[in-house]
Amino acid sequence: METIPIPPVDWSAITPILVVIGWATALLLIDVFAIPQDRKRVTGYLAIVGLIVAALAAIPLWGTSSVTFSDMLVLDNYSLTLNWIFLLVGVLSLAMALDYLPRQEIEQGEFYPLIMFAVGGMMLLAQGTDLIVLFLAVELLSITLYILAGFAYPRLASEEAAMKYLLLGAFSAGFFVYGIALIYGATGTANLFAIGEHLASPAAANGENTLLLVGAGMVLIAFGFKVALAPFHMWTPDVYEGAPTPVTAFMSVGVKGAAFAAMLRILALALPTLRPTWVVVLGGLAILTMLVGNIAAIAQTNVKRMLAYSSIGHAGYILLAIMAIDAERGVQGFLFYMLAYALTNLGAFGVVIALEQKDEAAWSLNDFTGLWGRQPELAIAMAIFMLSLAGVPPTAGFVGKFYVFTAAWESGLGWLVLVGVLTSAVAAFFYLRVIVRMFMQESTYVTEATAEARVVGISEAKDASPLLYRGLASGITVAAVGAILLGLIPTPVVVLVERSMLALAP
Amino acid sequence: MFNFIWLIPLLPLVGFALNVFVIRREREAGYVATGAVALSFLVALATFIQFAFSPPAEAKPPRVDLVLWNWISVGEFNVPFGLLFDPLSGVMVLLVTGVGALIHLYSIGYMHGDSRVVRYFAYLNLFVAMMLFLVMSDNMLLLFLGWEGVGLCSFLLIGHWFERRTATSAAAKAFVVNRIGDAAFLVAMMAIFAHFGTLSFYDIELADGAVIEGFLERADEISGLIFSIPGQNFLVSTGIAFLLLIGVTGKSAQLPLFVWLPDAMAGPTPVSALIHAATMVTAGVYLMARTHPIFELSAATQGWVTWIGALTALIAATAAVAQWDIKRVLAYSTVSQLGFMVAAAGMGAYVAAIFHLLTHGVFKALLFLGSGSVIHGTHDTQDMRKMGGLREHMPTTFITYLVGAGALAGIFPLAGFWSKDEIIAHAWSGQNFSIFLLLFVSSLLTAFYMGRQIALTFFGQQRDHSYHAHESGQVMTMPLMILAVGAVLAGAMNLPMLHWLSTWLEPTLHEHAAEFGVTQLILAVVTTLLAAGSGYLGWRYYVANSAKIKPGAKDPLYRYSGDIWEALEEAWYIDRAYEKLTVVPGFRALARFMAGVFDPQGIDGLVRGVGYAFSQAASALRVFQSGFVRTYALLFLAGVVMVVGYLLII
Amino acid sequence: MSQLGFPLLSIIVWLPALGALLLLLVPRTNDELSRRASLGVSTLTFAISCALPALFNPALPEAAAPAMQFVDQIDWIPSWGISYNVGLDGVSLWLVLLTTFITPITVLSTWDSVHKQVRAFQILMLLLETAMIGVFVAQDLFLFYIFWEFTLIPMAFMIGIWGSENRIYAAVKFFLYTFAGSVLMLVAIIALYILHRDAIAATTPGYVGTFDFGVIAEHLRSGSFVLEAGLAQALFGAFFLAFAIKTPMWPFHTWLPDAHVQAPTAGSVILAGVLLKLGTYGMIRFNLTLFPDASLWAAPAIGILAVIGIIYGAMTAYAQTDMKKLVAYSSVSHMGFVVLGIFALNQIGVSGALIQMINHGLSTGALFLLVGVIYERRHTREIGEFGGLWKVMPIYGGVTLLVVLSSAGLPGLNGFIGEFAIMQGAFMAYETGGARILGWPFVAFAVLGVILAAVYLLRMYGGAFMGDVGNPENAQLSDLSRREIVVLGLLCVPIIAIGLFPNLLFAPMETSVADVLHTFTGVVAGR
Amino acid sequence: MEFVIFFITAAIALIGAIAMLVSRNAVHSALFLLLNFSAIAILFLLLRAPFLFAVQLIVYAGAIMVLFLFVVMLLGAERAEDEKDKVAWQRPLAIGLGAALLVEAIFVGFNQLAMEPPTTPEVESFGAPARIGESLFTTYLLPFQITGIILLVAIIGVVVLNQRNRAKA
Amino acid sequence: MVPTSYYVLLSAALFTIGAMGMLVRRNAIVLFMSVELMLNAANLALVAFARQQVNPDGQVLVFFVITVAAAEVAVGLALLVAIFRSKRTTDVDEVSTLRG
Repeated sequence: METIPIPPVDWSAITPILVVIGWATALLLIDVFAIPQDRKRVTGYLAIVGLIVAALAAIPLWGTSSVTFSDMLVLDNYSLTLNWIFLLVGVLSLAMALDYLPRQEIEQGEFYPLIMFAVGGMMLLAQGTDLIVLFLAVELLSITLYILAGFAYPRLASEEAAMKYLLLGAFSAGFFVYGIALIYGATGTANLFAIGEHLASPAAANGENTLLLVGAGMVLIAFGFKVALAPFHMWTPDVYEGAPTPVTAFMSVGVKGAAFAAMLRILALALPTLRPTWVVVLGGLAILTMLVGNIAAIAQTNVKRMLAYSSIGHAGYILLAIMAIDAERGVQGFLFYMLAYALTNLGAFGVVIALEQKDEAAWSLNDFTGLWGRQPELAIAMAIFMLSLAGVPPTAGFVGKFYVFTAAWESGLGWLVLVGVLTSAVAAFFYLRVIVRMFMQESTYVTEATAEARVVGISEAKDASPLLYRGLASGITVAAVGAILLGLIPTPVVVLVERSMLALAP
Repeated sequence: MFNFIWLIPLLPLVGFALNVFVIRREREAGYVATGAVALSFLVALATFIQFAFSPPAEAKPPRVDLVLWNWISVGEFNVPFGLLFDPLSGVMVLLVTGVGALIHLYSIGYMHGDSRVVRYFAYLNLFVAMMLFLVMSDNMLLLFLGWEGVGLCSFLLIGHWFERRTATSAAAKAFVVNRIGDAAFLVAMMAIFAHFGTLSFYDIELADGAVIEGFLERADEISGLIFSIPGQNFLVSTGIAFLLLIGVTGKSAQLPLFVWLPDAMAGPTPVSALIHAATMVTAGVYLMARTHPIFELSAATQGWVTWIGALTALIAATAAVAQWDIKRVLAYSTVSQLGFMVAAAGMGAYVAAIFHLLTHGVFKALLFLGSGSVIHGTHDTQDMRKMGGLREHMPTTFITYLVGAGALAGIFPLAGFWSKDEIIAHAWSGQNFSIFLLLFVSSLLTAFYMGRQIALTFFGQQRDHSYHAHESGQVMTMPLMILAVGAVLAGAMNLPMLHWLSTWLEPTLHEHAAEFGVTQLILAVVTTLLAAGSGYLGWRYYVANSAKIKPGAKDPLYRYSGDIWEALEEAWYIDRAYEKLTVVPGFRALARFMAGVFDPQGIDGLVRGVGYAFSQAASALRVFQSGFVRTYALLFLAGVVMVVGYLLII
Repeated sequence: MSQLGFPLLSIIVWLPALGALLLLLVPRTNDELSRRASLGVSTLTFAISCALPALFNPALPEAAAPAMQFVDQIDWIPSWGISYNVGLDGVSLWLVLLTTFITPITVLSTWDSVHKQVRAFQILMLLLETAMIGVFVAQDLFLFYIFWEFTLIPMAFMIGIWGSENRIYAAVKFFLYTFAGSVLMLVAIIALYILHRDAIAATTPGYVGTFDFGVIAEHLRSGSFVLEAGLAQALFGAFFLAFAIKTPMWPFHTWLPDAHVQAPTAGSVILAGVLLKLGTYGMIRFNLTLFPDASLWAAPAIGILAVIGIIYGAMTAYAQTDMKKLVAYSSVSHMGFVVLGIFALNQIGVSGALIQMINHGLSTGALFLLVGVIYERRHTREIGEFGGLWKVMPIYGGVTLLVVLSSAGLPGLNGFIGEFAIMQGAFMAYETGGARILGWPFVAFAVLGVILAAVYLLRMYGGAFMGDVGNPENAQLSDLSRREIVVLGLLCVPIIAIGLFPNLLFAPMETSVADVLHTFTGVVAGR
Repeated sequence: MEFVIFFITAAIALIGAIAMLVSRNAVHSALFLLLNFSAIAILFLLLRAPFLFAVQLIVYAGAIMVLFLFVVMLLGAERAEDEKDKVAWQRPLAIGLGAALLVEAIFVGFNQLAMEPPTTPEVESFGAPARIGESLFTTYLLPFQITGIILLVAIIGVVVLNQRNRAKA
Repeated sequence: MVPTSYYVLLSAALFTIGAMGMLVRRNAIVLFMSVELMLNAANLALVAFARQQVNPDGQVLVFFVITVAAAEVAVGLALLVAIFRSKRTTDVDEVSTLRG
């Protein structure tokens, strides 16, 4: 029997991924065998350490560029920056979950490694350059999230969320695979570099590309589902509401970022020659997304749902940057926006978590009423996040929008920019409403709660000011300070993203 | 002395400041205020005398110009804060400070015991200062400062007793109506600047040698210039002059803006004397005299001026006939006399206008002060039907009043005879018969209503005994006597043949003394005789009918005239028409509509409508978010079909 | 050009913000201390800012155009050409001073008008001061936009937290309306940046572009950067819309009455005193400087809106029964004058507009303070509730009268100078060739505003201050306290001083205004 | 010959699919799907993919479909769709969209038909299991590893979701 | 030899039927079956194209797809069982508390 020669592999290219996945696998075992049932928090700490180690491990790789695994994986500054963002997202989400899970009495040790697996999937999405790798990475991420979304047993909402996400996720996976099939049929490969080369060849330029176009369209739709572009966004509000809040937070920035990262790579590597075509498609989706997300959020009184719709709106803005990849600031804008958005949105969900009590959702706007009087620090942090999401200077959100809109304008997407700024003006309304509730209305919190308690027969009113745990507090603080600093002194990050070039050839 | 002309307006201003910030006691206030104006009068007199006997050599024609500081200087727009002393402003300054000082003195007695007397004197001082700025300004803008400033003081003083609603609304009305005129004045100023590049009357040499050009001496530059309102061309000079005329009608209470003056009588009587008879209301005439080169460029406007003056004279005179309120008679009389002056100015008889202005200033102040004395002596009675027979209780007042009335009626040889006769003579010699007729009839009516007033007030029996009439104190009678002497002698200023005033004003008004021939002589004799007859008739009739006059009763003449009398009493309903018919209610309704409906429902409705539309859209979107996962898949698929469809079509 | 060797202007900008940070050290409940600290900081800022006119060089050589002084420049985001760049010229000089002057006065007034969460209010006030000064001195579009938008936040909070019953609606409306207005400006800024960069990069490869609008303006003038007419008009419109809403111009004014009526006194004072000027300042600084041809193109239309605003604001003010609302609508009218002056596009008009901005800040600010005085005593602002106040509170009545007259534009007081110069400018707004930009018809209507100002202000004054003291509740009202006298007295001094010596203000701005206008050469001798 | 087999198998596959779609009973659906999968397995054979033929039968038809049937039986959920549709417009719209999608798909298919090269070389061995296996460990090493992780995660997931249920229930 | 496009047409039809199943059926298990049908249709296309290009890569892809499908189904069915325990139904329309 002949041996199969394993081709040479540049392992350094996947060092961060290896650290994350390996650490997660080991942690699974450690958790089961070494961590007692009442000390699962230790697993969480270990997971955080693992992510930080991975981030540190990535530092020496900065500036290097390599393509390996038969051109299926690439390491470039672009993916490194994204990896750091994902790792940051993971750390912050874990920090928030550390408080949340025990309080909700849903803590299980597997939660933390699962988050790490998801982060691993995200990093693979950022680095993958083959459709099949991307597909598998998406599925790794998704399956993890199906489980995480359904983690909050016995809350039915959590399971319903997982169910909806899973069904629709599988549905979109069908389109993904079919899209791959059609692309494969048209080009004979699923590798992004190869597809790009094929399209750049003169033969392809003349011939009909129907198969490829439809296939690419379906793949983009599948990613559009993951990042919640309208009309593929319908799962978002329901899933975001039902999932445990730290998972929602993680999903809202992590999945979006990773899927966009992959989408950008597909467009930049495989389909640059088809830009005139997909600009129309994605442009239409972007307009629809910005409109739907920002308008639908107006009607929400549930903060978690509102944030869900807001995340849809933001997907529209990020899409502008993605479409602007022919301009030099497109990629940069995407990266910057992702970081700004990640900090801000995680922070906002962090505040929601801080208000959430055992068995009681604190997602209604009413729960935010008079927060300024009860927990001023929390209120100020939330105000910063809301303003940043709305894109009001001097916050990270503003600089991000500025970056994205500039990039979009540079690549001739003026009309989309117009829609973008107008919808962001609309969006200001519902962000502002949270601020209004927190600062400008007197707290009727206790009385309302007692009235509720009487109705449902709970003897004691809920604690008017839940304790802020260390993990959550530090998470929110990091996010808030980051959101402000990024707005005031964006220069270091700007420099970072300017150097985060995409590797365009193997 | 010339370098001290700034003291003239400054002294009253200091008096004002002292009264506002320092003085709290009535007695001091009166003395300080009167002293300030009296001092100002002395300075003015000294300046005047020096000007008369050793006119400044450097300027030709002689004038003194003192630039205090550079007021506004933006780009080419350059207006100094400069004072001017020339023959015209000289006589005006003397009138203002002289009569002003007497009225201040009189006020000490009249206002004794009033609760806000310090404030009263402060305003009075401020008024004098503003009036002095008006007449001493060397440019339009500073003139306008005085112009509006006197309007403000008028507002403040009419509203002195603001607890009375009538006083408050009269004050506001005076200010607003004046503002209408002022607005036109403003536009006129802008037009002047736009065309001449300056607002100074005459060339001014500044300290650094630079010269600000004046516009009056090169007014000809705009002759023939045209501007157009769609469909119609106008002379620029007509535009400017007409706008100035509107300003004049506001300030000098001419048609159609005279309505504020009768109401202004709600203020204290000395105020009526100073502001609403002697000085402020004549500012319009002063303005026309000062800017006559502009008016002379526009024959059309001059026609308007003449007609407005003459018609005002007649209408106000007829209204004066039918008043019961002693002050309202004088108020309408003032309007009427101002009409004479304006008509004179319109006919180009600026000297006659100024002459009449000066004499009228004296004798009308006398009359008002006299009426104040009457009111004071009868414990705030103003209705002449409640008076009667006062000559026995108030002899000084009676005699001085008689002198004043005679002067107003134009009885030889009192001051009014000379000045009014000059105007009528002008109308006659100007071949303008209708104007002459209007003025002539007005002057007869003047004599008539003064006769009526004297009969009602001083003759017959006291008809109401709720008060005990008494003569006023010396501090009030003294000014009366001084003014009475003035009313007798003021005509000497411009006696025919001598023409002192004409000569004096010639450098400013460029008008040679009028001919005085046989025609004029005959005319003078006829006028005065008829006036005397008319006055006698009025007096005789009301003395005869004095028994029929009771408080609340109608006038004996009502029997003959019927409702026309009411029309007269209401000054031909002009004021009523503004109030009730169109202008005011229309404005109010429109404003209410805008504030109550159009703004909140219309404009803001659109704004809120945008918000509402968004919230509706949001609710609509919720419908799709049904919670059924199959629906989500449906929309997903719809998206797929559209995207793929598009990709297939291209 | 930092002729001083130390960053004077930056100190003035950031001192209040620093003070706001320091206020965090003050215990939350110690109201008195936080008020005093805030007063101290803002007064110090004012004192330092007084050095600006003293050191300001009114006549720089014409070559250095647009000539900014006290410039501090540090690279911020170099690869974008964004820098922290502040500077001052004659256009912004007095507006900065107005801001530093009004702020301590407003702080002083909070003793009487702000009773809850005092520390937070003071912090917001100081932050707002920094932002407002920042808007006036920012020389970088990006920096400008940040300051511009940031002014919204403290103000919205002030209205929303310390306002009266309907405060939330007002705060949200204020925020959203102005925010929505300025997003288009953001697009215009981006577009301008890219257009400029690409134009310059055509001759200078590798040019990263700049947000320094001084540079952009210079390139526009030198012709190395040419904007196509239609594009310039669109950009002009985007900028103008943001400024028009802030100003607010008719018909974008409806947020103003709500905001004013609901805001606490101190908020209204700042809003009317300074915040509205951001809009008109922007028109001069950006619309006129960057888009001269478009300005010329749009001037008649804008003039019509301005005149409508003048009359509309005045008439609507007339029909109000709430004094604060009346004053608010009067702002619409007054700001209409300012816009009219700006788009006269000549020296007199623009200078007049600048003066009028200062004047409106002083007199309307004072009016709001005065309304606040009576509101604190009676908790109502209905004119009908009052009468004869002048009798009960003579000093109050007197001060109010002075301010009312200033607002009505009585000559000798500040209001007149601005209004006159504006109308004179509009009257003479003709192009060199003789084509009319605005001209006398505009003035003919604008002058109605002068009349109506007297009408509505006297209606208020006559109704509330004159007449008899009908309502027994008013009989015992106490006159102004010493602090109130100081606050109002401080405002009255410039009201009179500017009326008599406006050249103190006009002189330093002359060169700068001429510089802004050097592309427009309106004629003086009219027709 | 090949054509005949193709058409028969294709017909069976279609019938199975449609029957699955319209069956009211979930067990029937599962069985029809099984039929469809088997038909596809045969088509794989026709397409020279013997390895996949086996995988299809073993994994799909064998493991997955049994799992389905097992769950259906376990939950007794074979008749879950008796009452009326809650969303009235769902079904008509779905049919409309389905038709549109079908039209588009057929369009794509015919497009492919037009583009297809006239002849394809016959190579018997390219789909041999050995070739596939070699690919998996060389070219497709990375995806292969990821697949492993996915399966690991899936296992954890199933465990987490059910272990917990047992613990709390 | 059967042209590739025949297979593509067949796979397209099967794919559509699968997608329809997702839209019209309410039994969660049947929904999963529909998804499996869609994946199978895609697999068929992949294999057909692999045949056309004489390239085994397409078949390798199918292998991965089958694996993923299995993993997904496992998790999905586990979830379904969990839901069934509390809800006693597999009708997805019954699981619609999150909405709006």
